[in-house]
Amino acid sequence: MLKFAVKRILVSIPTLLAIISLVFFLVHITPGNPFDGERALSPEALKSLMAQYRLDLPIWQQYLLYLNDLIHGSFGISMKYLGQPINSLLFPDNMGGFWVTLRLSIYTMIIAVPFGIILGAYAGLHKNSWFDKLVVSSNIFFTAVPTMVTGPLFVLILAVTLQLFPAGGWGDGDFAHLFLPVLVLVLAYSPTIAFVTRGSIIDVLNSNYIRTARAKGLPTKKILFKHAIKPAILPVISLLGPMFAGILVGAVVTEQIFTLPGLGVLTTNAATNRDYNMIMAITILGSILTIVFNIIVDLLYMLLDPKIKQ
Amino acid sequence: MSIKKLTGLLLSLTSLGLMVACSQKPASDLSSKDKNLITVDNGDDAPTIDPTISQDTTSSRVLYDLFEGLTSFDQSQKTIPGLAEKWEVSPDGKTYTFHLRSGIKFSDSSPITAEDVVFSWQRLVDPKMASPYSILANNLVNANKIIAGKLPLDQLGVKALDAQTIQINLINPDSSFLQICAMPNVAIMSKANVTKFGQAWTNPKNIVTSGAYTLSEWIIQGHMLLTKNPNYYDAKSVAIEKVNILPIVDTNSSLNRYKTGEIDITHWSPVDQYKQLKLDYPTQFHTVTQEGLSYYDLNMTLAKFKNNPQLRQALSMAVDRQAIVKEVLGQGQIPAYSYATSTVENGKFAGLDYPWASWPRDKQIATAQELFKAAGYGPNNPLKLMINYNTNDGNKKLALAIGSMWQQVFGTGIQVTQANQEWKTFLKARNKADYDVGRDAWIADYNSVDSYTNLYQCGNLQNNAKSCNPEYDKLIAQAQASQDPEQRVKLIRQALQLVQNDYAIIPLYQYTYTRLVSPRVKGYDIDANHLDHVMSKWYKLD
Amino acid sequence: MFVKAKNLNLDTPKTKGFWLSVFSRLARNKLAMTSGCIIVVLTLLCIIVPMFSSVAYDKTDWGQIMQSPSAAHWFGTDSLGRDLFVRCFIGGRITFEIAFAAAFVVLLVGIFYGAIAGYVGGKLDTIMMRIVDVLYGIPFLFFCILLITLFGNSMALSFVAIAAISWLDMSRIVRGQTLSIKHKEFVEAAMISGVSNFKIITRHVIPNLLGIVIVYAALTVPNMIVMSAVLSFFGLGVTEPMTSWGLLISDGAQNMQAWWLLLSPATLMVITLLSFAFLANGLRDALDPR
Amino acid sequence: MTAKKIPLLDVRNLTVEFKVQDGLVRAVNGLSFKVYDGDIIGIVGESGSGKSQSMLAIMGLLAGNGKISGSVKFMGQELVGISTAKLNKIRGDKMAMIFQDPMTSLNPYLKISSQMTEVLMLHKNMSYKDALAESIKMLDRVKIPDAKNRVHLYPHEFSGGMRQRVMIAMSLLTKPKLLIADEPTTALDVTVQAQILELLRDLRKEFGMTIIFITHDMGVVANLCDRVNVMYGGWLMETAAIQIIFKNPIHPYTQALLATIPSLDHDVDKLKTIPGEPPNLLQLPAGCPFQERCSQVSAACTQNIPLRRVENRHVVKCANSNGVAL
Repeated sequence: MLKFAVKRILVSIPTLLAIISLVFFLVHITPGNPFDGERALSPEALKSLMAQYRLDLPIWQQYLLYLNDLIHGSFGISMKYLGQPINSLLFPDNMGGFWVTLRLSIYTMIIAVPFGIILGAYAGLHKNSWFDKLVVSSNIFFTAVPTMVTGPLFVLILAVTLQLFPAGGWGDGDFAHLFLPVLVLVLAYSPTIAFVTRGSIIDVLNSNYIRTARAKGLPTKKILFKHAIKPAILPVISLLGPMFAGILVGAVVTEQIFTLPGLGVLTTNAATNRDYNMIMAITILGSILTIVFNIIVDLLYMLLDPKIKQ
Repeated sequence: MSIKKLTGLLLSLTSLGLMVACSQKPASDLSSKDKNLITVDNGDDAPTIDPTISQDTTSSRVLYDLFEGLTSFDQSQKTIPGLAEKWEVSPDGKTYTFHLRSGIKFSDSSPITAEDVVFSWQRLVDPKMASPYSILANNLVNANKIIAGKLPLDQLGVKALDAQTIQINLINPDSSFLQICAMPNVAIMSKANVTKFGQAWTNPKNIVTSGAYTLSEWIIQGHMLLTKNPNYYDAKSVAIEKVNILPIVDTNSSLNRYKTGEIDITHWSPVDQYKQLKLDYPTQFHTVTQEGLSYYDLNMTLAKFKNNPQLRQALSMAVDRQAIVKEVLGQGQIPAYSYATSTVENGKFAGLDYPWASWPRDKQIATAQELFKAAGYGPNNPLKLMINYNTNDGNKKLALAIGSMWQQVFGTGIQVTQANQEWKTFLKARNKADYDVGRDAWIADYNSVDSYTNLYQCGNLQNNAKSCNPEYDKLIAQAQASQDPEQRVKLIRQALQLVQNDYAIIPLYQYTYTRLVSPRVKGYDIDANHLDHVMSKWYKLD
Repeated sequence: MFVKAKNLNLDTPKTKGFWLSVFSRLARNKLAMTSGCIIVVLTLLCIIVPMFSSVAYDKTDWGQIMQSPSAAHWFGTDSLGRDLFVRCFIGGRITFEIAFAAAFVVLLVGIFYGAIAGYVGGKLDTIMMRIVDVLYGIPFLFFCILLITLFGNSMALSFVAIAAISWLDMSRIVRGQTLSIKHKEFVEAAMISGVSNFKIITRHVIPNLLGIVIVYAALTVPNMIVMSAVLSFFGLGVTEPMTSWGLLISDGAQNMQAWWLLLSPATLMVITLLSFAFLANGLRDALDPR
Repeated sequence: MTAKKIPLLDVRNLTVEFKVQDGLVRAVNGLSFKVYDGDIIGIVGESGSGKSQSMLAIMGLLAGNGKISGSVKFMGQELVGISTAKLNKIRGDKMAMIFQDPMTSLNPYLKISSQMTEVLMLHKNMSYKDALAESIKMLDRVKIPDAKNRVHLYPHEFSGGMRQRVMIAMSLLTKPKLLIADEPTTALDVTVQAQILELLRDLRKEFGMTIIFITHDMGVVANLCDRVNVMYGGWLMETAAIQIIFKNPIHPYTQALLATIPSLDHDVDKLKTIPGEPPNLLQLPAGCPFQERCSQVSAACTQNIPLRRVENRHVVKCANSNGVAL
């Protein structure tokens, strides 16, 4: 098992390097430099700023210097938040940046996953009942109506009109401030989990080995939790891996609606302000997370599915 | 995994999630009910709080609270003593001698001395700092040579005569120099503190401030918590202990959080909800005229504009500024018919409007159509124009409105399209003169007409239309050199009259900013604040 | 986000008669048929309404800003006084164009890329999959800004950007399916009888993927529409005064007080997506008679 | 023939219907037959004759949309309509079933040991240790080599034939009274098929359980069974001892079925087939379902046809046959 994980990590290093190089050159050939502002800079000021960020060097030299910094674990200095090292922006010692997005994603998954699985299993067991139709159509509804709409809607109803919750902000990560963003994210993700669980439960229950189990006179609970759980959970796991990585990088809209100090706003600002170092840092972070989660999914697959033992 | 363990795991996970979320006791309630805390929305995050290199209004709002310059200003924008108690100006208006208040201290109780003042000014022109606002000091002796790296820092015309007195020598007399001394970029920093921590000196753990507040917490895109600076010379008049500044980019989120009472003062409000807000919050919703001009640049490097003044005038006249101000934007803006606002320097430059400004609308259209035909364009030779604007709801409405106005006035003789460009792409296109018609605007830094007159000088970095009128430059140079204030005003009015007739830019309207102020906030005379320079020390909470 | 559906054992090889039986089964599925009709009706409306309506979609009317639905403007007007009824359907036209064009590119590239990687396997498969991983790494928003600045802004470009990101998921799903189908008897039979690899892929492997592909396509269409809205927000792709459902919805969400701004485009979009989903389910059940 | 006593399994007028999109499918139509302890009954019929559905109905394993009516008594206890909990006391313990496709009948994610021991631990509440020992003994009995180690492997590590042996071993762990085998050898190649039949015959001698063997292969029936039920279109056409069926079949369908078997002693250039198509269960004709393909069809065939006993334990359902109506 460990051998497999190590092998996968080694394989993913060249991929990561390829991503870094590709994005690095993409970023640097994009027109528009980080220091253009409302107030145009004098040529001397621009020249010395470029020198400060090594942008006056030939591009391949910048690339090597960047890699050198990366190996020493530094993402360089931000070009929007002048002089601030990106490491402290992304991973501040107080509650902000990556920690906010991480915490938001963990809370969302802790609630969305069991919620989705239990609903999906129940719908799967009671195929074509009203509950089953509810789960199916709610999945379609919530994929159709993006968080861009559900967010403001909940704020309007629960925060502004009913004054039950604050309309935004992070506070100290307390329940009041967290409730609405997590609710929006759970509603965006749990229907899909439920839909996939439902599909896989139905497939599994129609299979021959479950019929054998019933022929052996096993009680329903034992059939469900001993025989059906492993095959049913596999497709869900392969969905959860990329989904969790997706939330970490993708909660941009939710973070903007609720003005949360997470990665979301940093990402959009980085792109619009051509903050090269920030774009590189977030891309690398995103890629590492995706690779890690894909490895976790494959490990779980190996753990559960004997056929795939390497 | 046995069955019991699995179900147990699933259930415990859900309860864990809920329990963890609920167990967080609601933190010190940051909401606005606390007497000693005011929460203000600042519209975005300050890119930096280092006075020397800050260049945008977001940073200056914070810097006005953290630092103070030799002079300061009151709510009616009048210059008042800052860290300097009093000052004398030499007869030729070129030498200023400032006397620091006695016994003033930084937030870490270290004394504020003349040496810190000299350090702060020198840092502004230090080529290594590359401050975009170094132009504030270009009237100081040797400043430009130091910026270009030809002279060492200590040659700057700022000398410490003794621990309490500073002398500043100017190249030309400048009536607004005292206002410049109140700008955040020349606020006084602690030399010891800055040199000790280098780039990390603005970190809340290290920072030492000279203003009414000091920085205790800063979470990027989260919030900035300022606490009262006990060593501030005027500490007793600072009413509120803590100021919580929020960087809310989304105007709807800001409005919602105002409605739930989380924010006391918003920054700006959603464009489409102006009428509704005026109805819902008649006393709390303020519309304030701002010292700033919105205008369109005509790219003077293009042949179709460069040698065709009639076309430029026709385009300017065809714009119905009344409709823009009343229906399109409808936020109390004032139509602009001249190259400077009528309110700057308390109205000294009013009354310079174009003669056709007061004509009835159809006469304006008729003349515009004649000029357009005389310029050689018509249905058989249509003029193609592209309006570039950066992504923003207000800009979109304006570009579409003006586009449809030109279409209606010149009919098939003109084909107008709009290009919604992402911010940096837009700036690059404008700086490189790679556009036909470009959206533009300028907010004055201080209450002086120089903010506007600089825009039209040949080769000025902000002259995006790339227009040049040597005659105009000569008149402006004379005005700056003259000692006599009336003479200066007469010369500048003559210069503006001249350059306006070039029609290189199309002035549209004078800005307003709209803001919601909670009834519990007292002492903030927002309606007189045309420059929108705000200090938290003015606020009082009842 | 992609859905890894369980593999469907579609053993029967595809013959001409097969499609007839598929259609007859589909025809009997009332829900799928009604959804099909709704989509056809909506598409027709999107084509006809903007043509024959009295008001042009971009006619600004300063006197009529932010009017709630009335006799003159059935869906009300927006912040520039433009008629929302016309804009909803011209927006629908654009949204369908983007959805179909992007979906077509995604299906075409994704299926072939995935099928080849899955079928050939071995070294080529790992290389192709590593390329997919690398492309996953590129930050989507930044990629679009780059495209726009390099090639200028056009509607076609926005769906290239969307398609360029969406086909990655599709190729990964198709590869997974091809791996499992590759071992099925009828594919091995074709191999033995010397059928060329390309023919095997096109005639045996791909038809068997249709069930999953259709279900997945139905799930990505909404994402694509939302993505095009996010792009327009940053001034890429659909630009003013043209509009799309995504844009109308994001404008509506900005200003909840004016409920009509959000109501009509959101309902239209939800109806369309529900019909797509039920049609896709119907198609999938018709394709997999089990 | 064994003496007459209460039948192990007494099926009376069993009907199984499925609600489908296009109407009601009647897979089993008024099936009645008795099974006595020690019998090996072969149930024969073309696909769609209801042979599998009837047995699944008895075991309570019908698909969700299936509806059962009539009566099924197992050792005197009525099975139709009893609660799943009560049914679970019987199936897997006194009554067991093995299925056609060994490749998918075992749970691929659980070890063989866990799938076998759970039956004994549930029905005979043995400890895991004893249950494992018993399972290994049974695996040896069904000739699985090196059973002691292989018991801890996963299904995908066994061949098709091996897996069917494991299924048989698993079903016999609790020494069931009745074993229902739903075409267990169809999916296997001929040599393995013979071994499995041989194994079943030996096990029956050793454990004396009754077997119901479902197949469409008359050769297998001749080889293993001592009685035969012939089914067609959901009806029981004829039931009799094996000798009578092969020597003196009365029902035209049974005769046609036997004619299709190629005999060894004289070669035939063309195999005989039964003309026509199996009936569409959605539109069954009134009366006998075989009437369209029957060579001796008459007007009476469209009426309601009673079961007639021609001799002791030889019953026929055909309008033209003589015998005492039941």
